[in-house]
Amino acid sequence: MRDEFTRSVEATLFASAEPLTPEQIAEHVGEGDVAGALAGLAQTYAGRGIEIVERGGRWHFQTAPDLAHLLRRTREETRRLSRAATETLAIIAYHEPVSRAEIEAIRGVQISKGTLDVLMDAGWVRPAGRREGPGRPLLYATTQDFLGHFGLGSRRDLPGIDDLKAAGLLDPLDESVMESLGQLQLESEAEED
Amino acid sequence: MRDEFTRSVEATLFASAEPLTPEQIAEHVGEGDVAGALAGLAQTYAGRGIEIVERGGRWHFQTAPDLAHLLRRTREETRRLSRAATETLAIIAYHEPVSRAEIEAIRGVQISKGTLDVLMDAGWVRPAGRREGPGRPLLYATTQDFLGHFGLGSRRDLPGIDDLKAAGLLDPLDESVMESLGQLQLESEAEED
Amino acid sequence: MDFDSDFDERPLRQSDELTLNLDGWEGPLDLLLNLARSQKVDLTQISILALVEQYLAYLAGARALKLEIAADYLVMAAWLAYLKSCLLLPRDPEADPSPEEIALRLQMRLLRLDAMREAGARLLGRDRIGRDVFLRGSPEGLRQTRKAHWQVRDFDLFAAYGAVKARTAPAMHVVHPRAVMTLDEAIERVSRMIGSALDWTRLESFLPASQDPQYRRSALASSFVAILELARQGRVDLAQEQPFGQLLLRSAA
Repeated sequence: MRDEFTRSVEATLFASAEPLTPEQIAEHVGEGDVAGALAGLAQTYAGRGIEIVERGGRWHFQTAPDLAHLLRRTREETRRLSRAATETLAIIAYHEPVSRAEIEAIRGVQISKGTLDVLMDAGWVRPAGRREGPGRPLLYATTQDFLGHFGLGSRRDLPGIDDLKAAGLLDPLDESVMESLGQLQLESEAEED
Repeated sequence: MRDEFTRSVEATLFASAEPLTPEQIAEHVGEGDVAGALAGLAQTYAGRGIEIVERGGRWHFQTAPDLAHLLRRTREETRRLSRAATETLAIIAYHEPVSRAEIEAIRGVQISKGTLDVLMDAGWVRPAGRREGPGRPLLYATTQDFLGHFGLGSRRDLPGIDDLKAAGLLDPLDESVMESLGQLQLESEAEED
Repeated sequence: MDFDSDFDERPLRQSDELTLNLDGWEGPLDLLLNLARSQKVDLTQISILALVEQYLAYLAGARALKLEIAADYLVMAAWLAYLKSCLLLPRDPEADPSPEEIALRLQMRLLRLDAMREAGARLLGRDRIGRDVFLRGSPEGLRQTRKAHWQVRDFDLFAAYGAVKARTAPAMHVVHPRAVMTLDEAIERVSRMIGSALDWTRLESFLPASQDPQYRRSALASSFVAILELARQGRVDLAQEQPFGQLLLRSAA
């Protein structure tokens, strides 16, 4: 492999942006046994992380196909679900199958496209057919993974409204205080105008 | 060289469009002696048409320098750096971090606006903070790309840097030198305005 | 130190006066350095006096040709002429820095600039990527996809549902019936009872007996307003001995 001609063929092929025919290689490296050099290189590289291959008369370097998985690396990062997504997930869980319009009606706020995407990306929500009726809206439901993630045997294990109330989770106190505060502010702002 | 880990390091480095640090390589190939694999690969490739080199802590494959004549595609050379830009680049590289006033004191002339821009546009020079002191002057230093482009393993590989250091030619500029000559000139320039 | 690089040295053509031109120099220091190099010796060995002579002669030549000479060249010329006189005159022991020291500094400056010039040339002459060495023509590239691992606790889920329900539950306002004594009732009751009371009587004695504190408060409030109304009509007299004291009333005479 210290042979000068083979070195030249190797460097030329490496630097080329496109696969090269032996004739094109010869234009760079001059007279010589290009085919022989290529065959020699193919042998040198066999079994390594890089290989030299021929496709339709053109030669190029590539990384060994069995190592392709190294080149695409996925990095997992833990991210907390946003409030909007959490609410949407809860609504789907309690009301499934449910359309987007229904989710919005229950939430009282519109949901963005991304919210459902996130839930489907997380594997907790799936499309569940269409409802027969005007507009045939797409329906959403939860998945097995959803039950698994929350340690639920089935949807019947979701705490009921009474359980939520008993746990104080339906207590509208905070909300109403927030609202009345907000209202006050709005009013005072209106007065200032 | 059939060792799987070395193959993986080889493939990762080969596939990368950018020079990689051993840490970046490890993110792809997993736990292992990346440095050892790189050293082994560097040895394997020594004397071949392509080589594996380290520049400023980052590794990459490149063609062997002695084959440049085969690969230089066109006669027209990449845009030549002006004399002012070349000197400025050298001053920054050998003195970094260095302020604009210091560069001007060494060259004996003011730097035109474009000179530093050209060097920063090429990706060889970057602003490197400010010097605490009167006027808090902005400082300049070279980049990783600078080392890569000029084939320097580190700043220690700058040609003749040890001799220059020993001769005191890289010492911080003597205040009085700045004053005795620089001041005179700066004053005359100020008068011109 | 090797200063004999192949740096593209600007040829000096002092002999050829027609080409004498100051445009080519990047300032006085550049001109000085090139004059110094024309002394054909190691820069550490140059004669500063000779260099000063060269510089002044060069400028004189330019002036003879009536070329425009930039101010900084003239400032340098004045400074060099001063340096020259200091170097030639008998030494003034008081001078600080001494002329020799100033000359040494000038020499250091020339060395410095020359060193950086040579370094620049050597840098450009290195094996440069894209000119002398080449990177892989078509690297596959490394890709990094980020996969989010979504986290939410079951409590957050249930709390979120509770919040939705609480937020959107229809608001219902229920007013519970309360035991009250109306003003009319109070007026009727007080005027009926006052008829027989000619002595000052406390307001409290007109209130009905009740265990319901809410009703008692209502009766007290209504009765108070009732006696004010009756007093206005001149049907009762009111008395209070001190602020917050007992309210007393009797039938008006």
